[in-house]
Amino acid sequence: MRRIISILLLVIVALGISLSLAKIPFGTPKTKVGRYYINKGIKETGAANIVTSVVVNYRGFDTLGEVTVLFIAAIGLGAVLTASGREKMRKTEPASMVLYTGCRLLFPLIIIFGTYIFIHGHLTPGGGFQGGAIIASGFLLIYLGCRERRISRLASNLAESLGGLLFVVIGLFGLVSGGYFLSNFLPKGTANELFSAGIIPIIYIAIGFKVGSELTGIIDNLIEES
Amino acid sequence: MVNPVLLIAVPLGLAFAIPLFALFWKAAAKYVPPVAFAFNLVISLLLLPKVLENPVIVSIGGWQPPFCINLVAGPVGVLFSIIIALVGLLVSIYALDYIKEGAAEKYHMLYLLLLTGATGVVLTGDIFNLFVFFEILCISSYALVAYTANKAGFESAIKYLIQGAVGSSLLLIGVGLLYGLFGTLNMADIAQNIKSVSPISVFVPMVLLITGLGVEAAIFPLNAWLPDAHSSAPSSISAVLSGIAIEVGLYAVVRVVFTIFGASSILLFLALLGILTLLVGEMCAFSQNNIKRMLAYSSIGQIGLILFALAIATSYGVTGGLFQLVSHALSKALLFLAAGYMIYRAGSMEISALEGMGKKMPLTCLAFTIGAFSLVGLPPFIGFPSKFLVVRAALATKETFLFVLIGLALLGTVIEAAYFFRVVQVLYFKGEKPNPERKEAPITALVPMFIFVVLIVIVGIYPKLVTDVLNSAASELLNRLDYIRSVLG
Amino acid sequence: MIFIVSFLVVLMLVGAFAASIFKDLISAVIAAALVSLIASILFYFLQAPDVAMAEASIGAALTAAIFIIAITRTKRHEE
Amino acid sequence: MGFLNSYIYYIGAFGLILVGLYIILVKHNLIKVIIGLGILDTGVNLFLISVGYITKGTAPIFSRPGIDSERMVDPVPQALVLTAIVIGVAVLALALSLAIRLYQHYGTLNLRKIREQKW
Repeated sequence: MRRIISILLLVIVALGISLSLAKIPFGTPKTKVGRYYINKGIKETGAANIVTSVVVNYRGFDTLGEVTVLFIAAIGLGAVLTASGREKMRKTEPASMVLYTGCRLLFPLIIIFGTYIFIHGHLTPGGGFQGGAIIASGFLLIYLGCRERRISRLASNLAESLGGLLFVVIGLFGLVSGGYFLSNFLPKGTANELFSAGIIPIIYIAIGFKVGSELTGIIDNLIEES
Repeated sequence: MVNPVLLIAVPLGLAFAIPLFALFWKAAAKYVPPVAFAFNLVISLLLLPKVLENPVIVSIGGWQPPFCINLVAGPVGVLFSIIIALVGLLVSIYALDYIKEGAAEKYHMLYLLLLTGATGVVLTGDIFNLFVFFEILCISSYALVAYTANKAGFESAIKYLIQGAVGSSLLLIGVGLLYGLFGTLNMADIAQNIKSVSPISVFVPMVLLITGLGVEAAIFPLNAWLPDAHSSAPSSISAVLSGIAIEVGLYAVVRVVFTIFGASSILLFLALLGILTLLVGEMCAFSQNNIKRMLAYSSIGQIGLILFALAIATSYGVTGGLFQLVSHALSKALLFLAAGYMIYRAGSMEISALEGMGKKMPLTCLAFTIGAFSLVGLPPFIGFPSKFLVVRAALATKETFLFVLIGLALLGTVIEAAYFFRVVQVLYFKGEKPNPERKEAPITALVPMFIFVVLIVIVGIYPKLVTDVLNSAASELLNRLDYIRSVLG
Repeated sequence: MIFIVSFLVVLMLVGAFAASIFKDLISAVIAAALVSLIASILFYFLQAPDVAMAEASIGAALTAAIFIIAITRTKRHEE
Repeated sequence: MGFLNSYIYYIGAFGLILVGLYIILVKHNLIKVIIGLGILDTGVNLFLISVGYITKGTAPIFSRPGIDSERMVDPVPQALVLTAIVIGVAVLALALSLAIRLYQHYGTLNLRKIREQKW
């Protein structure tokens, strides 16, 4: 019964959406905002990667909100999972030698790769979110391979806070110096160089640290036995 | 120069900084939200005289709309941000002593972020940004509902989360369709071009947006989560969820319907939905034995009434709806705060367990009674002028359909009066012990309740204090052309 | 090109169905990760390399990891 | 063929959305429902990206001088999807933590059996 009703509901949803989709043909240019960003973006922000300039600068406020969402999830997860107040324990069966050594070797490489990704966010595909996720996966490897190691909760909390604060403070600094929140007050430089695009790389580095530590915190909270 | 972006940026920065403060002083976390909301209250009040003349439009990053995200601090936005800051401030003072167990630092961070998200929703002028702030609001409330860490809390939180997540996915599909149709995300820009495509293809995104936002606004078929969530959360959180979160959801629905789509065709349907919501809420509230569930269902009923009033879409109607919204925010927050300590002392949420509370905690019970009377609509409390305005607005339309609906709404009010009087009767006129020991709520709870009572009585006697703001807010919602012109210049 | 894309889309939908049918939750998670992975390839075809990277690292890898952690702490089989 | 060319991505996206909704509506196992939420998210993201695509377009990155900016695909949906992916994983993580706690309290993940609260 429930199944039939659900399927009927789905059919209605599908019909409705396909009705509206008829007016949005695939593959044709249909935007005016996007065109503006492509034409003016490199001049106005100095970032070669237009997606980055949209994410960090034109729609930077969304990104601030998004970082906040992840922050909320990390805190909320901590609140939900640690509310019992019991002492934490973790199974510490040692991993095999090969796994252990492999993880120790790979970990720094993964961290360097993640850092590279978010530092070059304004030049190549990638950025703070992707780099942060890669760093978090490095820590996941440590959790799986070297089980007796623990990540300092304090350090990860600090990275989280400082990353978020840096973002807001840069925004407020833009408000003071440029009259607009998050305005790009640093020199733009020449596109396609590492030191270009004003505040974009700085914000992406802050995001990278923040996202990395938040995702690590999420994994850490989930993996601990409580 | 007072910039509306401070209303969002400063609380966010403070929330991020709480772990840093906690390094130096463990108890700092609980003093941050009152400071942040006091700041917000001052800033919003400073903005108010300016926006009554002209809406303040600020763009983020320094480009012209629609090429950037912009904040629109019109009368509506500032009215809401004042309510949010006021209720947030008072409830955070209440929480200083109320929240003792669990991870208190996390509670205060989530609480601050929840209301910051609400402020963002009411101020933003960009549909995707609205989605993002909506997610901030929703996700922090999922986590806070589970804060009590008992069976009921986790169960309600997961139900709320699943329904909310489906709602936001639908919302995002709607945003995607709108972007495909108009190539822009700015609400004013979409509103300007809305007539350029056929009504059928606009109808689908509208339905998706209303459904997605309606989950948070607890409109009738989408509100199964609300009674569970509002009754299992800590009482201070129930107060902001009932007093602010659903109102903000309703604001988003109204903003989408009035400003973006300018849709007059579905208003009657929304009015009908509102009355259905009201009747369902009040009837379920009538049959409850659990006081917090009763209050939660009563919120559903009130939301229905507000939706009905807004859907009348005349100047009177929208003013009345907004007035009712203000009165519900104040009264319901007061009711939950008072109920919080009554439940704490009684050790049970059953209404029958509250017998004789009127003698044990006279001040708290008096506050509860005033809140209840105000919600029912008795003079001289704030609920009376607001309900009166709604009824007058419905009668002024001279439409038979609306007459029938307002008759049903009055029936709902009668039911509401019946169950609230039942509780008041239990509080004062039942209970065997002649002289129980008195144990009042602590001073940090009494002061916010007292301020709520004062506001409720003063505005109830002099409704003129707020009607100017409400009138210009109503005209902002109704005149979408002015909105478009002020944003796009 | 269109054949590759069609094949991938069909595979992706099959993966989604498999995620709904499998009684073993770990298998269902793997199927869901496959969906994310194919979606990330499709993002790449749609000229969105940033999104493809994000989907592959966050959507496929990390999400699958936290799902598996959660399943090991609860129950593996759907009843 | 023309049909496939113009609709295959939409079919994929809405296929995922419908399957995700189906899982959420029909399944009783909580982890399954959360998997459904993930699939729904992926579908929505794929739809948003396909809205911004231009036939024979290039990625919106000026990686070397002299790239034709006329055929660049729309960067805005890509920015939106980056946001949506992160929001999605945040919701999933929170949901899974709630599922773990529910399992500790009830010993089951069957939503039909987790029914303390009633109307």
